[in-house]
Amino acid sequence: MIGITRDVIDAGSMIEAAKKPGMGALVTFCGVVRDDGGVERMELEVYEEVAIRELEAIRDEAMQKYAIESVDIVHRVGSLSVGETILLIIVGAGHRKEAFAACEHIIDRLKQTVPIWKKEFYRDGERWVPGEAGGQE
Amino acid sequence: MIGITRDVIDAGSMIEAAKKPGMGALVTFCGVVRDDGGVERMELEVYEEVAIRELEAIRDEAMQKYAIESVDIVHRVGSLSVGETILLIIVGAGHRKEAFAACEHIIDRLKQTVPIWKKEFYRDGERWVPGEAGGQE
Amino acid sequence: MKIRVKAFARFREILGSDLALDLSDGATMAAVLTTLRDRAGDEGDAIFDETGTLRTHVILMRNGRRVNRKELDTLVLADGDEVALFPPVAGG
Amino acid sequence: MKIRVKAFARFREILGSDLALDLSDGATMAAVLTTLRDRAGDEGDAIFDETGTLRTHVILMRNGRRVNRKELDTLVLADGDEVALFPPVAGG
Repeated sequence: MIGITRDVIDAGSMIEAAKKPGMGALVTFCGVVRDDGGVERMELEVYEEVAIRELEAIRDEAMQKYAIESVDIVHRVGSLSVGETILLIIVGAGHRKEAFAACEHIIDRLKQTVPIWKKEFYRDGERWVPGEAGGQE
Repeated sequence: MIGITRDVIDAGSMIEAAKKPGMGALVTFCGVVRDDGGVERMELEVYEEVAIRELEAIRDEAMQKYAIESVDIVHRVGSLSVGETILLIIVGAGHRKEAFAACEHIIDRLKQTVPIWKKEFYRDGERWVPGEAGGQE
Repeated sequence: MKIRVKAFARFREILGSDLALDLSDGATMAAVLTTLRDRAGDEGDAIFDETGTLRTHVILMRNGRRVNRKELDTLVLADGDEVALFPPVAGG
Repeated sequence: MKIRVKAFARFREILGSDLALDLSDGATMAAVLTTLRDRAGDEGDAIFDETGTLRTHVILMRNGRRVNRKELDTLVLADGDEVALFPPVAGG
């Protein structure tokens, strides 16, 4: 499943739903709102049509590149508090090495290409989180 | 939390319980009974006192070696069906690179040192799964 | 013709999230940017440099596809096109 | 003195999961292994080689700590000690 949601992400049910008989390993990445120097909450916005298309492209690329069985990615947007799940990536595979490599590849790619932005709110201010990626190619 | 259990492992509640304010990333490894050439179920047995001690040693070693905030490991034993979770490892960290590296290190170590064994049951037979580790040092 | 402009993050705060521009037929992407620069006023410094050129880190799309800087003057838009403008992404 | 022996996985199927051995005071680990070899009979081939030596892949513990092969003849057990014997681990 690939999705953008405004609701709480339920890691447990997504992991259960991802399981298939041929899988021996599921590696999950869960991104969480971090209390980074006094962050109280975060607002995330998305260019949704493009974000979905990019997430699907990242999934398809990972499925081609690694010996894995499944990729699920759900990204939350809207207003989130410290400790809430921003993002869940689940990679299922026969064996663990491929699952780890693919999951890490997916989060690296996601941070470069998926049009989502975060604004952090502090007690006394706010700031847009700078992207990891460079500018226009 | 470090534990050996005979009950179903609930990944969702373990992930929520692992969260702390300083964490931005949680990487989870979930080992699952794989339908490998007709496996129907698996029986796992453990040398429990030694397994707990080894798991604690692996956690402590990972906490020293990597810039991470937490390690949780729960391993199930008893009779498990295809698709059931054998093992859940959760590593929480400020940043993702360390969480991925530590989680993969932990599962590699666990397979070498923790006294747990698996017997696979097929329609027409059974076999002890050979360990990944070598023999006595 | 009608062109929709979507801006995100800091650029949304400057330009608004969803603008409808009414441009003459045959308008190029460069013409859209000139219109946006005029709307943004002083705040447009985050998007355009002192010569009025799009800053290098700005990402520009037409109908969900990236637009190359070399095409700005030659890319002719069509009625109903969606132009998007945003800073480097920061999801995950 | 009483020595508990725990065996796991295939070795449990051969020796049983939890044996109580009654040995004379001053018995060494080597003496425990001789007793186990006699109990195992033909099935003991999985644990002992044709000369009666513990196979190299077998892991041997005393009170939860690995025992080095060089110590077998010199390691004197104490009443209540727990000896464990198992094949390479396969958890995860």
